[in-house]
Amino acid sequence: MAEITLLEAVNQALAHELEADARVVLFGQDIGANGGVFRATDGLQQRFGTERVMDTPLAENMIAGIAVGMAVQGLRPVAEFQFMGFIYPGLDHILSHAARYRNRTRGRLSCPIVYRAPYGGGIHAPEHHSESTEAIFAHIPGLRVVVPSSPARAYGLLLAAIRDPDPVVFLEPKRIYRAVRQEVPDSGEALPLDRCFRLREGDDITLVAWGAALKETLQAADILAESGIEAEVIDPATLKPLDIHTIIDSLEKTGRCVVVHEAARFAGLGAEIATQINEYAFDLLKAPVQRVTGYDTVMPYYRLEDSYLPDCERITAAVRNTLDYPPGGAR
Amino acid sequence: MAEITLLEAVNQALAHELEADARVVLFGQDIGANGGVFRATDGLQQRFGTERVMDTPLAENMIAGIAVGMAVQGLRPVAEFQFMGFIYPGLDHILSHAARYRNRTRGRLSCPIVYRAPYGGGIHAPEHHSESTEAIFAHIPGLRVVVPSSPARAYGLLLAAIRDPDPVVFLEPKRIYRAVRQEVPDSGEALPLDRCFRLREGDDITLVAWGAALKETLQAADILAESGIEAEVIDPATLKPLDIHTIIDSLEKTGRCVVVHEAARFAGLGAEIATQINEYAFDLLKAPVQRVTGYDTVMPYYRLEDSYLPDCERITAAVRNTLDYPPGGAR
Amino acid sequence: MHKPRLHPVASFDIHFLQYLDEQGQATQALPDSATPDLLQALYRQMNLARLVDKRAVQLQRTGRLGTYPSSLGQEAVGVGVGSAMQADDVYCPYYRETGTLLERGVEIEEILAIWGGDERGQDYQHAAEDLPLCVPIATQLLHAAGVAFALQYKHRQLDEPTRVAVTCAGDGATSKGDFYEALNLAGVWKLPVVFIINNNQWAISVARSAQTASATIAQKAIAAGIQGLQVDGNDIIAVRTAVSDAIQRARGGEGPALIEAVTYRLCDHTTADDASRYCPPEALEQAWAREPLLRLGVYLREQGLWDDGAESDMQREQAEIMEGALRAYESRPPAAVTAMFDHLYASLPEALREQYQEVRELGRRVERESG
Amino acid sequence: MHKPRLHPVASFDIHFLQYLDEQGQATQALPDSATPDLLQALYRQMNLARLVDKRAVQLQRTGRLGTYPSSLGQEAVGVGVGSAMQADDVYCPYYRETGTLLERGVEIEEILAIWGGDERGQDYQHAAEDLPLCVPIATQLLHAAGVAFALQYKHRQLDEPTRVAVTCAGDGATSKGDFYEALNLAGVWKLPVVFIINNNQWAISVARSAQTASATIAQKAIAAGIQGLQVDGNDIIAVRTAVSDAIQRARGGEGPALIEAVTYRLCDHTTADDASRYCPPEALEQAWAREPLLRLGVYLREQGLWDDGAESDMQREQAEIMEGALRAYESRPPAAVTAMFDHLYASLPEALREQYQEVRELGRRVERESG
Ligand SMILES: Cc1ncc(C[n+]2csc(CCOP(=O)(O)OP(=O)(O)O)c2C)c(N)n1
Ligand SMILES: Cc1ncc(C[n+]2csc(CCOP(=O)(O)OP(=O)(O)O)c2C)c(N)n1
Ligand SMILES: [Mg+2]
Ligand SMILES: [Mg+2]
Repeated sequence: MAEITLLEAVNQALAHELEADARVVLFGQDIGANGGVFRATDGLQQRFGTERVMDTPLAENMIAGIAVGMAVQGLRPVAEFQFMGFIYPGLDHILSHAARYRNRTRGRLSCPIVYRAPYGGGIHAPEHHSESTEAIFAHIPGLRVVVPSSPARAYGLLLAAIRDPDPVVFLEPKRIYRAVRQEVPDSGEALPLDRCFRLREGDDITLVAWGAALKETLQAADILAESGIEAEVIDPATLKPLDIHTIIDSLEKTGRCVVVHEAARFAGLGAEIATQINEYAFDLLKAPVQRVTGYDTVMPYYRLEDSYLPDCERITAAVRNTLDYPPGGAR
Repeated sequence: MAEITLLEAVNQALAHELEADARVVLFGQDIGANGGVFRATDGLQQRFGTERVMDTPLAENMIAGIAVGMAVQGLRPVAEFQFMGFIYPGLDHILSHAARYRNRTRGRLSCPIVYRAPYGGGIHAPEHHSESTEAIFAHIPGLRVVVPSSPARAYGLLLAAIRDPDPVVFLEPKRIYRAVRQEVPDSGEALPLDRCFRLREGDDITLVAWGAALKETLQAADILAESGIEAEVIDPATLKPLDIHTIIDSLEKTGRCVVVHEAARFAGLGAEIATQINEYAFDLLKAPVQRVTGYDTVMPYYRLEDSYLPDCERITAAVRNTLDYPPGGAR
Repeated sequence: MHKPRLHPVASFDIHFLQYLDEQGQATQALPDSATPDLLQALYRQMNLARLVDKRAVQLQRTGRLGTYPSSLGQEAVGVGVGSAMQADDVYCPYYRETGTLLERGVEIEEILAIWGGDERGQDYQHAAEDLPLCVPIATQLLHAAGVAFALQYKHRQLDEPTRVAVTCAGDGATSKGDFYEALNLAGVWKLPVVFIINNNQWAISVARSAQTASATIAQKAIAAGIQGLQVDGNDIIAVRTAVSDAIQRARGGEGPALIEAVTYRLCDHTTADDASRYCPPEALEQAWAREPLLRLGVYLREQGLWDDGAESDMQREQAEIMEGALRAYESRPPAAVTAMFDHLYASLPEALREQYQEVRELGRRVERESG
Repeated sequence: MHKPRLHPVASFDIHFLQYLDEQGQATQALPDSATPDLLQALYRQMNLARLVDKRAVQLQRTGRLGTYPSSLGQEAVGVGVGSAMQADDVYCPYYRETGTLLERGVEIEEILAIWGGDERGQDYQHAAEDLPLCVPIATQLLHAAGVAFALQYKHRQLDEPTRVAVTCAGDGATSKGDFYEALNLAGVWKLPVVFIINNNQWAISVARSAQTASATIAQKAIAAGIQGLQVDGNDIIAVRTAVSDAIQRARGGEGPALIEAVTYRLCDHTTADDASRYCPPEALEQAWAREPLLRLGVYLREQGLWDDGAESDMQREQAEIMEGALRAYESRPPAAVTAMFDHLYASLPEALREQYQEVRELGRRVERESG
């Protein structure tokens, strides 16, 4: 079996569900003949027809809104935003309607929608093409927020997202769309949306990261291992609702944690994770949870974007600080 | 001098700046003849004319967007969203443009805009009229987010917001629009946008709250005082950028903290504050920072809204838990 | 100034439809559909809508209901639209919809519950596929486009019957991007959806003339390349006929339409509003002369289809219906506090279990305290 | 089916303007403004825009520039619009704007910097009040309405001169709410703003016909009650005249206008696109026959205003300008890493000082490592 990229895994999952479930429809800008600007939907319109895989006019608010109407009528709409930076005009429909229809109608109508968007920086794209604002969506009750970070997880989590009875914001880390290849059998088997994935075991420190930042996080773990520091690496994958317990379990072992994300720090998800760790594992903590994140400034144009993104060196430095806590030595 | 409400203080500040600065213009839905649905702009169109105080067509995206164009041309637009629940269509312009124009043009053009919106629940209004999503805005680099919680602070902070050279999201806690009266001289003196306000001194625990939740927080502090617990109450007022140092200073005394907010808990600002406390004052903390917040569900229709909002009892319970930490007694 | 020679490339006309004028006189032959039975039924339904509105406003004044948006003077739109639809078509309302909801079979008790701060009102027992009331302006128009897509899709791909989505919004709503995006999509995808605008001349305090410079709302259809028509929104025969024709065309695959129903808001925007702050009394007075019940009543009486006896019977019957619904509304036990988590997701995620427990405890405390 | 009698209430016509046809033949007398000097200048500027585009695409291919959107085939729009404006009018561009920017006095070096991933390019040394390039589709149209309000306000309240905002967007942008909201506001507030649509038939891979069912883009003006005109966007005289007339009306307080310039995108959407996946080669071939430089060149030569010598002089001069700009672009020292904080707020808030320090340290590390 061929090995496929994260991008191809997305395509494979979409094809699988289009094939398996006649209620599934895909739409977005340039997803038809063009196969999406990243080719995530390559070949799907050809295979499933223009009635199931549709280019829309250029209006994200419209894309978000029609998905609600389709979903309450029993379809399984999968809407693509071309980049996460263009999802904001659609926020109102996602927040005010998709996330609330079930609640509002006491279960009479519901919104099993998947809102997909490539996200994150690092591909030298123009302004607005590098957003990581998952925290905004994670704050919204009624949504699920999912970020896959390997081909297998992209496939399994996207299947789960499409089958989920409630709306899912599915953010695809475009920097690693083609970074690695993996064998991903087209088994139709979904992965759970309520469990973290433990990507690496270790007793010394817990690293929590998702999306493209996992690349540097795993690299950092390897580098640290060379100096005898064994990091446990956890990918929450589903950021909301968050499986904090797997993280707490790891803390029981390590007592130390660094959270890594590309998004700006202030009110980012690193804060929520750090806070829950404090709430659930205050007594276990040997050092404050550290955050390695994007800075609280606008993601710069691409000449400087690498300096904005968390890199291996920032992660290893944070780990060493955490391990050396308290700085003087005594506590 | 007459005592005025928070609502009247907003009106007074708007009038003051309209009078003082010919570049100031106000616009929004129903702010003219009607004086705003809460009467925040009562009498202003009459006094300053239809060219400076304008009703707009019904489109929040438009309201947010034209403010950008006005501001880069040197005006000082003050835009009203009728309720925070209707600000979302405008998020794109606030996030993608207002917050970034100065950065994008290296300071050539800037967006000294105030986006005002009544916010928070508890007034028995229909759905979407009770939002507290300040965390969404606080996550956006380039913005300031300000929440006044007394007439004097409403006046002084709104003056500061209008005079600030950068965009400010100014959220007015409508539940306490008319709750208290205070003497607020029309002095034209602004309050700082980079300082917390200490509303009550105490050595036992630090309570951080803003907006209408301060009402119950201060009540809780009074109740606690009856049993000899002295809480220090801090109103950050400017939620972004956040003056964490005043909070940390308080923690040096108390070692314990409860954060109270109406907004949903997950990825709310309570998490950011708790995390920064951990980062800056880990060794001072005698108990984990507790959060008393709205639940991670949709604000219910009004019959149940009081059960959603943090109340005095929940706050005092959290304080007692924090003071009794660790539960068994020993640490 | 130099005057260039221009070459015409497209032309458009916007038309107006009316059957009954202000005096209740027919301005053209009524359509065959306007049978005596139907006209009487429409008159009754408009009257019921007006009654529910009136009682709801009273209830709000005495603290037994929350903010309420009356449809006073606009009953011909709600009832006309509702009666033009087939039962299995899907209605996507905004919030000023008491007449339509009644026509669709939504219970008065449910309408009261919604405005009484209880989500359970949105769980319509009949009209189970219709959308709930929608507060954020104009958003329902896009939902309607999505519903229309789904209906068309299920017809073509899954062999279901041909059904149509119908939706309504106010004149203010036509300024919001959603309105135009929905029309544009409906046009280019030829969706089976009918958009109705209740042009009641006000968006709270903002007059129609401050909302847009377009001469009619109907002409906004031209931007989307779809049908646009203006009707006398106080003439229920015109409303019903226009909507019915548009639904029929949509059902036949001929695509969407926009219908502007010209009315006047004879009441405050909602019970939270005071229209005397901005609405000139003369305008209101003139508008009262054009209201929809009056003219249909005159017409029915002149045709010998209505008299004082019928009127008082109707008033009595409807008063009973209303009071029965009110009792049902007021005797409904309140929802449990935990209801706020019951339908957030299809099943409660593990991450929310603690909060759920906390709320349950809180509910118990509240119960203890209150009795 | 019953045919109701309808009463016309509004009528609209959309017109088309052209001076030079595909063969470079005048289809009507040229406006007085079209002097030989002007026409030669316009020809030169279009050629320069094409040259910059061509070089920029080459630079991208060799990794010396990021994603770049060429205006190939649409030079008459950018140059025509830019040349119709007064220096102190305010331009609100989208992103496919090399021709306009050059005409406005933005440096080639700045244009390269923008697409080379450096914000400093947006800090135009000339045209200092013009807006930066705008990536989120259609948003600039609302900014333009806001700018127009400010210009009008400053004229009326602060005695400044009468100035006009001019803005441009693509055909795809007309589907987005922003477009319609901007037109509608401009109409009802009678703002001095001119909206231009570069209808190049594609929004990336989505054809004009899949974008909207309206027969023309110009007719979308009807929805907002404003002027709408279609022009031959390959005819720079038509573009310039229409825009110039619209600006003059706006300046005179007569309100906004929408101008649809019909063109064809002769290039990929950007360097990140491959149009062969969706664009039929025949369509492209036909469009090449209509492109704007060709026809103006023919006309100028037939009028004796251009010849091979002029052509080769121009090519040589412009090549030099281009290479000079390229050298300037490539020799610009990179911004410091801390630049990412320099203009976030007017002054750095205390809360960001630590992050600023961290970035400064990082910058030092990077500097050490890289040399
Ligand atoms: C997006 C949004 N903005 C503002 C409001 C507040 N609001 C409620 S009704 C209304 C006016 C609506 O006017 P119109 O569309 O003409 O409908 P009408 O109420 O007149 O029937 C406004 C501004 C809202 N509900 N949603
Ligand atoms: C809001 C938003 N959505 C999507 C995109 C991605 N995108 C960039 S250009 C483009 C097509 C624009 O087409 P059109 O408006 O016709 O302009 P053109 O590029 O053809 O000149 C798209 C979808 C974007 N930049 N902004
Ligand atoms: Mg109205
Ligand atoms: Mg285009």
